[in-house]
Amino acid sequence: MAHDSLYAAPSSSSAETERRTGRLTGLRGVLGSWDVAVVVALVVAALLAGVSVESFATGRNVQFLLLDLVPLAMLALPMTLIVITGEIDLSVASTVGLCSTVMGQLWLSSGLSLELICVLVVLLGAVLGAVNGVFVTGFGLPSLAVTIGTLALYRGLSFVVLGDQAVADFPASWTAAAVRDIPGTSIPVAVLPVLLLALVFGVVLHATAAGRALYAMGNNDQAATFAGVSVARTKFWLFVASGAVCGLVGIFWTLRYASARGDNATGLELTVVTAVLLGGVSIFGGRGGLLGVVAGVLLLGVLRNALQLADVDANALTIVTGALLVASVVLPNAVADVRARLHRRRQRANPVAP
Amino acid sequence: GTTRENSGNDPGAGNQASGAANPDAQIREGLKIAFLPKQVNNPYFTVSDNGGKTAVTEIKGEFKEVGPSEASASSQVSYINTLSQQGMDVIVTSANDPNAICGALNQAKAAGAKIVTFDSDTKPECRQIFVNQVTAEGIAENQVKLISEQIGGAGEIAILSATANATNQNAWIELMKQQLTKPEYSKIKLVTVAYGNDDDQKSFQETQGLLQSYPNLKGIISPTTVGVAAAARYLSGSQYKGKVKLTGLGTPNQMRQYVKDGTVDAFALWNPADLGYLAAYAGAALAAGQITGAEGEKFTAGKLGEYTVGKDGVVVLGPPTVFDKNNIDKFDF
Amino acid sequence: MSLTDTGTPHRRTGNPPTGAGRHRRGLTERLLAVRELSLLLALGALILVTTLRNDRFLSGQSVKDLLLGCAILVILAVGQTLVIVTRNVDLSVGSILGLVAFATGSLFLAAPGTPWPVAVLLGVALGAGCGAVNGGLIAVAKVPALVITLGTLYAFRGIDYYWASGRQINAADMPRSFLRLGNQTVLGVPLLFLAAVVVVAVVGYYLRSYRSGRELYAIGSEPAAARLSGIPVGRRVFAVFVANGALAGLAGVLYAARFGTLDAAAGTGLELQVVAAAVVGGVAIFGGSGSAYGAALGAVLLTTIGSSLAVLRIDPFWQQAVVGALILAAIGLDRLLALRMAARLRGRSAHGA
Amino acid sequence: MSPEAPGADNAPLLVLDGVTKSFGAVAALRGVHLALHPGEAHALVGENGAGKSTLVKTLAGAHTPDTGRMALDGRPLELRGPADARAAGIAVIYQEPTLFPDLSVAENIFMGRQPLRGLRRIDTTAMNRDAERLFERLGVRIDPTRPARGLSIADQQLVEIAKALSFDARILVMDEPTAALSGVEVERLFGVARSLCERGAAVLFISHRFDEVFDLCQRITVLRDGAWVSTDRTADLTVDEVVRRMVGRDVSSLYPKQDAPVRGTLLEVSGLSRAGVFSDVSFTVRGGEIVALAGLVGAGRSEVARAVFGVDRYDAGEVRVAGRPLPPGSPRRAIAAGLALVPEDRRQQGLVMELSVERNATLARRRALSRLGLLIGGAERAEAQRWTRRLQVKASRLTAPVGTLSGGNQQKVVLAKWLATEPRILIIDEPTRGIDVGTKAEVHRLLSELANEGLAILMISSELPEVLGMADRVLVMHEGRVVRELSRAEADETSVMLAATGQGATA
Ligand SMILES: Nc1ncnc2c1ncn2[C@@H]1O[C@H](COP(=O)(O)OP(=O)(O)OP(=O)(O)O)[C@@H](O)[C@H]1O
Ligand SMILES: Nc1ncnc2c1ncn2[C@@H]1O[C@H](COP(=O)(O)OP(=O)(O)OP(=O)(O)O)[C@@H](O)[C@H]1O
Ligand SMILES: [Mg+2]
Ligand SMILES: [Mg+2]
Repeated sequence: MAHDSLYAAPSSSSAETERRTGRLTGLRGVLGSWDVAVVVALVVAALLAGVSVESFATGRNVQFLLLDLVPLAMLALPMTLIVITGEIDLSVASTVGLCSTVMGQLWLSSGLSLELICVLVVLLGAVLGAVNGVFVTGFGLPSLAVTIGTLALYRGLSFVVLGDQAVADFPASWTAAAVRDIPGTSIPVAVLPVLLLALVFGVVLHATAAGRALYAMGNNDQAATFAGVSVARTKFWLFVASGAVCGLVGIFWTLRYASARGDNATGLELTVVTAVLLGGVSIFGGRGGLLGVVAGVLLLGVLRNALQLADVDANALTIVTGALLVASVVLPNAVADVRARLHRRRQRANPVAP
Repeated sequence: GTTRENSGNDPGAGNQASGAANPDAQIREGLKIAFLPKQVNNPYFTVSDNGGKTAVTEIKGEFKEVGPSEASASSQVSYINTLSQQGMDVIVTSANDPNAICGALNQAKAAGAKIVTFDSDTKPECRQIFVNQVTAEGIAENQVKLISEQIGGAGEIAILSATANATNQNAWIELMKQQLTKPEYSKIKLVTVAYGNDDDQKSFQETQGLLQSYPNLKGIISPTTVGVAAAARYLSGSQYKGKVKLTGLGTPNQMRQYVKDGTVDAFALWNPADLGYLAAYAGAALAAGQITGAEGEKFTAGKLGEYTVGKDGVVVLGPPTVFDKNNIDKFDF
Repeated sequence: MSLTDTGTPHRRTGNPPTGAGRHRRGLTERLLAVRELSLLLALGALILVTTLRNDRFLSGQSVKDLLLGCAILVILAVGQTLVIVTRNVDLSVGSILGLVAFATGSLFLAAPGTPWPVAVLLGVALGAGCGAVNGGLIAVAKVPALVITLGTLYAFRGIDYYWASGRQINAADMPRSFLRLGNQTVLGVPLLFLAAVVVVAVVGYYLRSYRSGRELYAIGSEPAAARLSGIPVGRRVFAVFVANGALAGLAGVLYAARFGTLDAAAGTGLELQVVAAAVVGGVAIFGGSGSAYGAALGAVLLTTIGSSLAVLRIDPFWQQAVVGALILAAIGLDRLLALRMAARLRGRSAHGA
Repeated sequence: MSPEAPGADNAPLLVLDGVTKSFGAVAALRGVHLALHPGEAHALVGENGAGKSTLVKTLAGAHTPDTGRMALDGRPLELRGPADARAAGIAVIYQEPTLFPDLSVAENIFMGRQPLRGLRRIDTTAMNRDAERLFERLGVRIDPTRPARGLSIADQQLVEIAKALSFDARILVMDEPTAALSGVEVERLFGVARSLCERGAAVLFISHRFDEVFDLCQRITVLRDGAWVSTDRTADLTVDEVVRRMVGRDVSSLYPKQDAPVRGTLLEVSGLSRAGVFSDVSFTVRGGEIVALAGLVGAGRSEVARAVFGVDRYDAGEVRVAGRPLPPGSPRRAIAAGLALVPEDRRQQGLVMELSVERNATLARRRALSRLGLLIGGAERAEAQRWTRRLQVKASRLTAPVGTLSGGNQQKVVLAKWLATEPRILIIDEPTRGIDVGTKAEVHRLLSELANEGLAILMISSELPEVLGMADRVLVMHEGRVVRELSRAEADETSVMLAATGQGATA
């Protein structure tokens, strides 16, 4: 997604700028910022669920909830950065699938040690990400189209790798480790690497020169180039990072479910994108933050878990996810619009003397 | 490092039934029995879960059906966790993956739930009872027999399966191949197995591909409800109608039209409602302590009568029903 | 004061204009034609290779199957083209199709005597209604289409699931006259395919030859400029989503007629295929260029690949991978063409042309 | 003074009365009056950010005024959108070109008004023919069937002009249409505008070039800080008077460069070529020196600058900075080596419109501002403040998106961004395009100061007075080659002009 936004080019129309700034200031006035709004929504949802849904606020449930969220959270981190630069990676779930089946195939037939296999799988993920990166930055193709292509390609390859088999005989010590808790708590160990990654991505995005460059290129990659940002190189490495994280998720997925198969993580890409957008990242790039995304991931998890516990139909869950996503983009704009209209009316009522 | 050789895995550590069974134990009222199909929204499971509901109502228990809207193992895991969190007495499930949901099932078992699988099994050690709709041998025998009768005992046939890694289908296909080695089928040649991914359009296309690739094809076996319906639809609208025979596993409602218009002579299926019904009873029997899942134990499943637990905790519903022009109108599912 | 270059010949930025009145195809159009031609060639090559391996691939039955198989995707891809050209995207088409298909089935269950044209109209109307929800949210609340339609992808599907609640509607529940729509042929050509051809022709011609059609390209090419030149952007985008919804609705009804067996999962995952067809057909994902003809050819190509892989008995596991590779190849080709055109434009405007 | 004064000889065509428009806290227009008379060209002048473009957009229906009335032919006029303005016969050329890159030039011109044939279908042949006729009237040759993508800024501006002309509008509004044009095109444009006036249309013309204003217009309205200051007949005004009203004080419109000691060679370009764009370009720039790159629009000056800076690749040649070769194709290395490039197109190349003034000002310096890889917020702000203050950027806050600033103020932010990198070599492309007189002098003073501090400055400019006033040496380019080098003493209007048009060139 290039700097020229899909819906309306920034800056070129001042009406548009007016609306956007209106939205920003409006939000800042009402809620502080979108990040804060998502965090508040998360806290409210968790409190409500804790009070009204039986057995929500138990250690075991927290463990289940967090374990379910690990892949989503991991994938959302690099996705946030990619979307901020104005690109998108729809191939993440397929990359996870391919990494998982390759891990299974290697374990099944290569005789290599599992430690080595894990390293190889992360490398494989990075390579798959690099393929996306080459197509997007090297050949200058739109990432949406490229990753729809690799979405199909990688998923297809993952069926080619393992065919109709499922590899399931991973050592029990490893599969157990994937779901183990931090001693003395009901928080899964797997949360730690997620936190670490979140910290790394957060610092890079918000507190480094590279992070600034990401926002700049998300808004206007030409201006970023003129300011000495290596746009292509940065995006390339982001795709590589995304791929490597997919490799990690592939390993986690395989071990957690003790099963490597071609259809692992099918359809996860849409959930990841949902979480990122819910977290306040603009699909056109240039806007959003990591805190919001992490809160968005948790919000999604809490809602799903609570609704499941409350025996809400899976179908209703589908509707809720969709509605949440729509609301997350419509509401802020609606609020800003109403305020702008009120403002104008006030202005009309008492005009400035010439 | 950890390699496959030294990892010390012991696949197929049989089902260890704990404690002793008490055949005379009473099923208490208010048992919480949950059905977790591969996917809600799948008509087949709607029917079987309703069978389960009938049974649960008979024993005055609490019935509940939950499940993911897409057939994936990972979302099943999260539902199993929720169910064990809710303190279910019995979880009756059909596994999307024999291994992936094992961990969650074991956790649920540890939390006190009894686990029954139906339709699609997990590894035996992850559940107490598997209610099998029919033995794999039974299916294979039945399907091969049906097609052989229809094509006159000679000619090329093909199989149109579901997804390439569907456990059931693969087991059946293996056994069908064994059946075909029997002398009475020596003139029948299985040319290929195609996969329709349990997707209507894909199955349709695959059927089309089969007929073009194998001009001498005489018959198709499609042991999956989606596949057989799609194949029937293709055949009924093509020049091959009635010439290329089709059989498989399908529901009477889906296939009625094609049986009547002569596309299909006969096909088979068990009664999915009975399957759910039996699974619910098996779960209740487990919860009551009438059985533990050990071989040879007996329990009564309401209107279906008495069943015996077989090897590895498997209970078999019975032989499949064959549907044809004469009897199809008696069924509605 | 600025530099004055009195006395120099006019700066040239293009070819000297040829005589007025002579019909010329613009550069812009010629590029599109090249794109469509390359698709046709690819399609031809594919059919040729498959036929060489298996001559039944071109038998009457098989061609009929091919045409039947691609009709629905073609209709959806054409609708999607309308949307993508305006720099939007509609990911909810699969869900709309599913919803409408199930609704059509339910209609026949509730009122078995309904004549089929009524069913078609109602289906199209329901689809248009769904499209209006999308378009309304996007145009009124001014939010990106990708996000909104990702949301309604879930929401419409959820409603569909909820409604169906695991039920299935079978061919036997629908009148024969309706089901025949899905299979009937006119002079050997399936009715369904004819419907698709009509849709392609109408939309394709509209996009090329009508002011409002051209305005869609303008909107996609530079939305802010479109607004400043007085194009009613909001209204056009809304209309485009309604039209796409209506086409998805039509596709849903045809789906019901063709497949006969309906549950709530009809059309799941179709959205990516549809977008892929449009992209393969040369519709630029960022709007402003592409044609309905190209998108239709893209859809035909994708379906043909599906069939020919099945016919060639290529390991089914490879199929998805091939489709993915094809998408990459197609957008790569587009890029190549664009680069060559850019180079040509530079050559033209170079000095002393 | 009433808006119709002085001496309205005919009834005004269009009247704006008490128009107010604010963006949040910024009052862009405060009770502005304007009356456009048929057959007259009317100039609107004012400093950057005075509200000229806002007024234009209000006239165009793109902005709804907060208060105030508009009247056309004495009847109240309410514009709900650009379409209404068109319907009312108002044609607008915006300050920034608004073309559709994917569509053909002809379609760009006639969008929404394409000639039709039967069944309301578009008549492409007629459309292309009409476009050709328009270009003939303007005396330029642009292929109407080519896509608008890839047109140079000047050509884009010409297409915009053709578009506005095609309306046969009663009111033609032009917001700095000449900023990117050279003499011929400006003359042609004026010719067309005059003939429109003769046919009874009214023209509203905005420019920062007073020679043009005085050449074309019969009346001049001055805006200051969004408020109406005066409307007078051109004949009653002098340039100095107009400037005083605009700025509120006296300014010298030019600030000649002070002589600075010339130091060692900092930038050395030899044999630089890029196929089809420029060839065999060689020159040097020394510290303390301002070298101007002059030439007609399209001569390839910007391309050379971009190639030197590493944004574009080149096919042959070498760039040396202080004796060391600069690797091609990497703006990052160029910045590290001490180069800065103020690009010609601030909207596309200079600024990230959605980011704040502060972020933009420090964007090119973000690495230098971080410690151990982490950015320090305070240092960023201080740096931004320092430069925006020095350049007198008018912005409500430093955290406001830079897109909300007026054109000239945006240009200052671009300057701030590059000066903040403390370069040794400053390449500056059209430094004062769209900048008002007061600031222009300020920019010139600044450039002179920087040269004094030892910077090597390569300045590209299409404004001859600027070139003659500022440059120590003038390099003249013609069709991609440097055809002439003139010392300060040799350079005058004639010599530069002759070389630029390729006559009497002795390279
Ligand atoms: N969309 C907007 N949002 C907020 N402020 C704006 C917007 N557009 C213009 N402004 C502000 O309104 C004022 C007038 O701007 P305008 O663009 O009309 O100036 P101008 O006279 O055209 O200047 P220039 O000569 O530099 O083009 C400026 O202070 C500018 O920052
Ligand atoms: N985007 C582009 N695509 C193709 N050709 C271009 C493009 N931009 C410029 N050119 C061509 O490159 C040559 C020089 O370009 P340009 O007009 O920028 O020169 P310049 O001397 O810098 O003029 P300016 O006064 O506009 O800065 C011209 O022949 C022009 O037509
Ligand atoms: Mg302006
Ligand atoms: Mg230039």
